[in-house]
Amino acid sequence: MEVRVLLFGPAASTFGRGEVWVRVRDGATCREVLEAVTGVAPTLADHARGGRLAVNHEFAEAGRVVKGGDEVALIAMVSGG
Amino acid sequence: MEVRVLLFGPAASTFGRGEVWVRVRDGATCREVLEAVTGVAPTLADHARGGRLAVNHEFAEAGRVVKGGDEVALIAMVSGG
Amino acid sequence: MSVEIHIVEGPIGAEIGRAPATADGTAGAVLVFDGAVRALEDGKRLRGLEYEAYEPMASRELKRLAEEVVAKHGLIGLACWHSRGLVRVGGCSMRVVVRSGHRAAALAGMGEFIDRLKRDVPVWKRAVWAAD
Amino acid sequence: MSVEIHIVEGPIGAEIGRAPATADGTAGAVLVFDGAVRALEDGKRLRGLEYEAYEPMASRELKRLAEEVVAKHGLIGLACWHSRGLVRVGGCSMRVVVRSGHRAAALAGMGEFIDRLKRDVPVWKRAVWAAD
Repeated sequence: MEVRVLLFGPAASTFGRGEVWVRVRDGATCREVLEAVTGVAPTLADHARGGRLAVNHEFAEAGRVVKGGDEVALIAMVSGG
Repeated sequence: MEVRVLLFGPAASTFGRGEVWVRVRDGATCREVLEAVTGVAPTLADHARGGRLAVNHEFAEAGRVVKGGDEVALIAMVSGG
Repeated sequence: MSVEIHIVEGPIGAEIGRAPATADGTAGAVLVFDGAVRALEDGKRLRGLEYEAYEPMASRELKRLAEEVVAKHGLIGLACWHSRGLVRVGGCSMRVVVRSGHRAAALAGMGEFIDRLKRDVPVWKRAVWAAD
Repeated sequence: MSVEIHIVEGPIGAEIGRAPATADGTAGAVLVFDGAVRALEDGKRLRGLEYEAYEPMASRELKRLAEEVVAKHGLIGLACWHSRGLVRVGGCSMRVVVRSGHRAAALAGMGEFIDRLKRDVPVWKRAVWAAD
């Protein structure tokens, strides 16, 4: 399964794009998606380690299964305010 | 020496006036003046115990000597703001 | 570093102290505290609170306190307006404006200033009941 | 209890959220925090900060956080405005207004709201340098 992971802020700047695509098994968890991000883009390792995935605009547990059609985003190092 | 002690807020309400006069020896300290206040007006005992004297608009140590002409005030249970 | 103290007659107007003095780009945090008169005290309905200040000691103690808090927390400035006389329910009886580089110092400085004001500044309030 | 969240384009105007909603006599404390853009970052001169929000998640997280803080501290209400896009030096990029019966809860609630906002709400800022 191909999953698109949205990137923002410093993660997007580091990667040079606002999204990264990863290939994971069907039924993969958020943890596996995060690991795949680091595999595809080693420069995102710090962001992935310090960040969390959001699925459909909600923070997701590491064990949550990602389905096709889910909107997945890496929320790392926020700095609002 | 006669000393006038200004009263405010709850202390003035309790005593029914904005000042109380006490007689103390020449060279009396703030501690002695406070004790004299309680002697003259036992209803002010709580206010005197929980409060401090100001002399000439500055908080005064218990050992400070009060002189004729000093402006003396009992600052007790403030509640501004 | 700047300190401003004002004892004013009656309630403190909504506009007082609101100037956007952040515009020079030094303050990253501006914190404004309004103390307002509540309708009920001990379950009884108030008309307002009557404030009494022992002047000039009240202003002097406020100034000394403001200077200490500004120095201790490294603030850019602190301004305080406090009412004297009657402030009706809903009216503002105290405004404190703190300007700071960062928010943590602004919050800590504000808390300390108000706590110490309530302990050390010769100002008293008296309930004026609606029924009086 | 009331909660209001607004993500706005550009800087937050001086008047926003300033309505004297203390007038009903329930709030004894109204605390307003303004976060402003400072002129220097790491000693370099800024033109401003560019804010990016991942919507609608940012608004949802702000609302959830506001509701939690209001409930935990027993506040009357919390309103937050946060900028998106460019805010120039001196401009306000965030305003938080807390209404509370008493001041201690207002200060504690404000501190917790801002700390958690900076950790949990998907908003990012990017420096726009004066030299760019």
